[in-house]
Amino acid sequence: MARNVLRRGWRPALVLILLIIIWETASKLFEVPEWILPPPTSIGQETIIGWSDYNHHLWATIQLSVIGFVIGSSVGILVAICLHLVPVLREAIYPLLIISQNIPIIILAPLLVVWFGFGILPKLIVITLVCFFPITIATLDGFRQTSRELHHYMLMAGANKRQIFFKLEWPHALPSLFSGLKIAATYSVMGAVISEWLGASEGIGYYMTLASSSFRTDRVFVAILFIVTLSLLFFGLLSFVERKVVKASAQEDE
Amino acid sequence: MARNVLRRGWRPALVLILLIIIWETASKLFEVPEWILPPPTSIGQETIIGWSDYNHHLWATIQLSVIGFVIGSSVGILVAICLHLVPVLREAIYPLLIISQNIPIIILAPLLVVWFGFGILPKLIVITLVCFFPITIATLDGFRQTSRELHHYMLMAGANKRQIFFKLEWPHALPSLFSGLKIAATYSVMGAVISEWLGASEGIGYYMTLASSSFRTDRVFVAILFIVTLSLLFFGLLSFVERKVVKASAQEDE
Amino acid sequence: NDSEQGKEEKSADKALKEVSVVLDWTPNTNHTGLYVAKEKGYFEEQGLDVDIKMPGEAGADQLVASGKADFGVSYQEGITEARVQDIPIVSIAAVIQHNTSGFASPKEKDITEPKDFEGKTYGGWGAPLEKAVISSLMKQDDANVEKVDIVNMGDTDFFTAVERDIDFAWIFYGWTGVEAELRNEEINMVYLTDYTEKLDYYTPVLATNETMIEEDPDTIKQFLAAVTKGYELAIENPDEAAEILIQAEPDLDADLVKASQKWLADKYQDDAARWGEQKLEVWKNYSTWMYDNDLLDKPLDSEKAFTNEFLPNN
Amino acid sequence: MGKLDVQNVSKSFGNHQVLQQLSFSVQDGEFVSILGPSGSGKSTLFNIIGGITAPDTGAIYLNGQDISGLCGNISYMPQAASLFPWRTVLQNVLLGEEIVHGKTDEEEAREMIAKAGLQGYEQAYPHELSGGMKQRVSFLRSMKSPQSMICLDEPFSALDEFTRAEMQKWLLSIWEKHRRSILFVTHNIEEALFLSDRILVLSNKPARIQRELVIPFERPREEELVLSKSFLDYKKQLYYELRE
Amino acid sequence: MGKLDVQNVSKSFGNHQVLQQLSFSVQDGEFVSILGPSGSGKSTLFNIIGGITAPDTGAIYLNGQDISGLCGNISYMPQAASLFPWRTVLQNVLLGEEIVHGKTDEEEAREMIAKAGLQGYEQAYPHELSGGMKQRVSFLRSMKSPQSMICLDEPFSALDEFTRAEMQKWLLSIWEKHRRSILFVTHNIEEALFLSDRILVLSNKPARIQRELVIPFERPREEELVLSKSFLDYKKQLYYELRE
Ligand SMILES: Nc1ncnc2c1ncn2[C@@H]1O[C@H](COP(=O)(O)OP(=O)(O)OP(=O)(O)O)[C@@H](O)[C@H]1O
Ligand SMILES: Nc1ncnc2c1ncn2[C@@H]1O[C@H](COP(=O)(O)OP(=O)(O)OP(=O)(O)O)[C@@H](O)[C@H]1O
Ligand SMILES: [Mg+2]
Ligand SMILES: [Mg+2]
Repeated sequence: MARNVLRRGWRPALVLILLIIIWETASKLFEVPEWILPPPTSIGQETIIGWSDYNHHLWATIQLSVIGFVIGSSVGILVAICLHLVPVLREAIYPLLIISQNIPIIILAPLLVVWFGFGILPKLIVITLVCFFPITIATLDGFRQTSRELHHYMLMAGANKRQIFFKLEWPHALPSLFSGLKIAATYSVMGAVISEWLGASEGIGYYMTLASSSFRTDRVFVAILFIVTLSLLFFGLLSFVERKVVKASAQEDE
Repeated sequence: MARNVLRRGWRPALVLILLIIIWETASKLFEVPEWILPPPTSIGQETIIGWSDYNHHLWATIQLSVIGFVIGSSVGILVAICLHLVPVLREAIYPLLIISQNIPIIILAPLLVVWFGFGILPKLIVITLVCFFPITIATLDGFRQTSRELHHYMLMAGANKRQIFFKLEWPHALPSLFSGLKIAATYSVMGAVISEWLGASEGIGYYMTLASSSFRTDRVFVAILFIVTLSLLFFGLLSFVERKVVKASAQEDE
Repeated sequence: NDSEQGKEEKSADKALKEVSVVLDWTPNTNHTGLYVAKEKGYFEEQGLDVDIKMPGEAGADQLVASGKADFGVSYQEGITEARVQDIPIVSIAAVIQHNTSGFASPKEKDITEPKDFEGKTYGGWGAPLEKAVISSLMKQDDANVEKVDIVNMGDTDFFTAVERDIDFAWIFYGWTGVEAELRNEEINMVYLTDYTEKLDYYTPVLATNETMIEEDPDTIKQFLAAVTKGYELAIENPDEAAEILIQAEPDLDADLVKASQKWLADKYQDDAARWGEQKLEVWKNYSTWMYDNDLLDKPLDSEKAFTNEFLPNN
Repeated sequence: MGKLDVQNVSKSFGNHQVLQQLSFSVQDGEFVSILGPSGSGKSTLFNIIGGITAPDTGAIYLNGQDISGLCGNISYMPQAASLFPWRTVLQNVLLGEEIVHGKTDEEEAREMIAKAGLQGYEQAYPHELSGGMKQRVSFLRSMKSPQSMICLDEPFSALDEFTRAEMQKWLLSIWEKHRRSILFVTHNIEEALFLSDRILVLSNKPARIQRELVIPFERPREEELVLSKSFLDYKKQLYYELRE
Repeated sequence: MGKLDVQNVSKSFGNHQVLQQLSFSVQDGEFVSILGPSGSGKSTLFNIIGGITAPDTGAIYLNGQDISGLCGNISYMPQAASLFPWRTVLQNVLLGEEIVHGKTDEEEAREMIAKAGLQGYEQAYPHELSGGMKQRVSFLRSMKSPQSMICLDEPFSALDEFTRAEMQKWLLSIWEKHRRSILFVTHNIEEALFLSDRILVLSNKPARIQRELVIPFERPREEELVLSKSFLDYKKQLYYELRE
């Protein structure tokens, strides 16, 4: 496992390091003002110096995004399953899914706060809204594309809907499901940050807006650093789980 | 075609109408103040009355989101192809894709403005960033899941990379590509609206923030109405194109 | 952890009344009085347990109006527009007596009076209000607003905007202006109040909703009593006040808070008899100006928009 | 109990008629083979019996009950192996039983796998198998399914003569023990003769029953039968029948 | 020109050895069949010749050139039809030629389709075909590919005896005209005898060449050959050889 990560990880790491070096030299060379784009060294410095100030924000956001992602993906999978198993529902509700992705946070925020207060609930709703959609769409497509032959076999063998679902459609849709999960994981951290705009008193999003409003660009970038790191972590974790879970088809791939 | 739309469309239409009726009666029943959640009738009224005021905003956003979607999906497909054909690139750049989805607009906006000014370019960049990601991920997964047997045949027959790509991987990935395109189409209108926060003097996003800052909640909802309608339209259009393009596999599905 | 324990103790020893305040956006020196009152225990003395919140995208006015928050930080133009739309919020204190906002530009652009706006590019957020304000100022100088190129710069901040394309923008001197001082960037200011009385409106103000006024006037009184003490401390002792704000919100930039606090100290009360007092004339002037400039659908009933009733009499 | 009646079944795809007024029946415990040219409609017939394709006219009865359009009444081995790529050989073999009963008899499945010459491959995935091995797994799956009526669509086409002969013998021994009814599609005349009680010869485009042949050889049948005179006579007869 | 040399090829999957030191060659224009039990490694051998599986030891030469690991030198018909579901029959048939030449001869393809009994199905998609029809399309695809060496993996296993006989005759006529070299896997002893110049018998686990048999029947071969005494003798010989 560790060796594996090393073997696969060095290339992206190299690219990142290269980018950081270019960024650093560019900001030195063109004398980009720190408040527009601070050089990586300043960001690094602030990351270390400010740790004790912001680490509770970090935990808050991690918690929020993990819970949000778990709920969001459960909802996403559940919705996909329901829509798949009940075609009438699917036709009727599909447009609502799209609508749900097009309600701007600016209008949703006051409504959510007015209805649910400042607690964690409205925040979770926002993350869920962000996360569930790609999962639902991808999983639905996965369900739809099962092999015709295997489906025929299942029918002939007298499988009921539940059996067809669990023995054929679900395992077949797993790769698509993970495709959706990975997209959603990438969004979940930003979703959490956005949800913190719904009145929060801690979290990376909160930290970032404060930093931005007091013109501390370096801190804004520290915040971004963590958002990005978290997303990469989530993504990596999911890819790992994917490799474990979708073992059979992974073998088929090699 | 028209009959087809009618036949498939009545169910979602029914659900929408039902929802609107519930909304209307609820807002009458609980006396929800108009400035929190205006009833559909007020929104409808404002939609009709205000048409001459806002229709140019509508065109601006349609234009922006269509151009943005076209560019965004081209970029998305191109990136997917590059990453697929050059595995080294793929490993190295994949994390950057995720990073690109986690740079908050709040920090991107000033950078884009400093670099590109207030023209259409930074807006298109924002929409592209929003759109390309789901397309790239979905398409990549589509490329990866080609049938082992057909791939073997192509290799045996002496197909070069280009042939394998065009004759096998591309047609095979089409359904996944469309899955990504549909997700992206759903996001593109919101992407355009968000990009209008980067300084615009027309567009639905602009209209909405103005309405919101002068407490014209009904107008905010008119804006949402159009955002939603546009998204549904885009989505529908893509589903239609999908059915035409992925003809063979659609036949296999029926 | 400490503050949590503190909270528990507080609610344990006496039943404090829970009250919430939403800020207009991120915490800044406009809000110092609130933080001082909270940290110094002035609220507690009045029997209140105050929770200060950032509204984020939710927007303070709607939250106050709907009763989700008891008090909020708002602006006169916001309350004016809101009341015209029948949103029941009322201003109960002016945080700063005079309008400290104005049009700022980097020194080298050489914009020192409204006349100089001609041929320049203004970066705003796209509200019709802006054009009306600029027009009003320029009329005093016999200049023509049509010669100004007005660009919507969205969320972009002043410093970023003037790097490119934009020549001048509308800022609060107490925050952005002070930041410019700290950065040693020389800027020219054209204050609204220097050119027309009508634009000397209150910004920001504290607000509550009509239900609160009807049903719980005592709480408002208690709240304002504590807040007044808070702002008075900020007036007398800006350094200590700044320290308190920084303690409460360590993520703010300390230098900026200190400098800004110093600059604002004598602007809170200024020439008024007591902190927070509002004049009918100011409300009338501004709403009339707005109405005349087609910024309101109907005239405002100014008397109902604000009240001095709950301010402590000293 | 498994008595199948196919009555007046017709089927067209577009304006291309595949089956025309097909009627026949399989008695309880009978072994019936179908011979017919490629593309004549044998797999289509199976799909109709299995309930996943609706006939244009006619009906299917099992033990007197109309099962047209009803699935799950027959144990079925499709022409293409149709194994589940994410299931091991053992899991694939158990699938049919799993669907009908919920529970499975793993011990018996292991024995059957060994008998089919696949010992050691219980935990292998389908992509690790050769073509003939896949076909045997698919065959085992259908034998392990508990329905009393079995439809086999060219079950041994990918096997060499010896493996084929062994599977045939084994099939017969199972069938003689449990007396399930079998409907068997093959292109191999000898195979049909060796196994069946009765052979149906289908004509081409549209498929009708061109000939019905009762095979009187007594059971159990020995391998030597294949070399007997009457066997060769039947073979010739079928050969010419098919040629027409 | 197509002279194939397989030299000392071994292959294991895990610790299960499939091919052991296999060596043989196919002369230019020769027709060589491979007989062997199911799972013995015939398809694996084809994959190695085709260049998509690397042998553990040994090498493959075509006309003296080492082609181990190089693809595209042989025209290949896989054991499973492997048709492209989004291509029509005609497009599938043209695929092999398309890959090698870029341009295609549609007229000839149509003729071939008609000869294979698939007239009227040019524009059909694979899912509309029967099993045997798919196999024929796959066969046509490999015949239409221009390489001088053709590897066919059980090309007629899903066909009835008559269609099979026709395809055999047709294959021979094409082969006699163009004299491409053919390596042919089958489970049907008669088919191997009827078609081949030489037959290789593979042993099982691990596969070695157990026997090599030169078939001396003169060409062109007539159908009656099958009934001749010497044919039957050869058949018996092979039968016992395989049994071992
Ligand atoms: N889904 C379909 N759409 C159109 N035509 C079809 C479809 N399925 C089968 N056919 C046609 O029906 C005919 C019979 O097909 P079927 O698969 O039943 O043949 P078969 O007897 O099983 O042949 P084989 O021995 O080659 O497997 C063929 O001509 C085929 O083209
Ligand atoms: N990818 C693989 N992984 C592991 N084992 C494999 C793999 N491919 C083939 N095998 C094994 O190699 C052996 C030979 O397989 P192959 O497909 O070459 O047999 P074959 O001679 O073509 O048999 P058939 O006549 O049944 O098609 C089998 O035992 C099979 O299990
Ligand atoms: Mg068939
Ligand atoms: Mg094989």
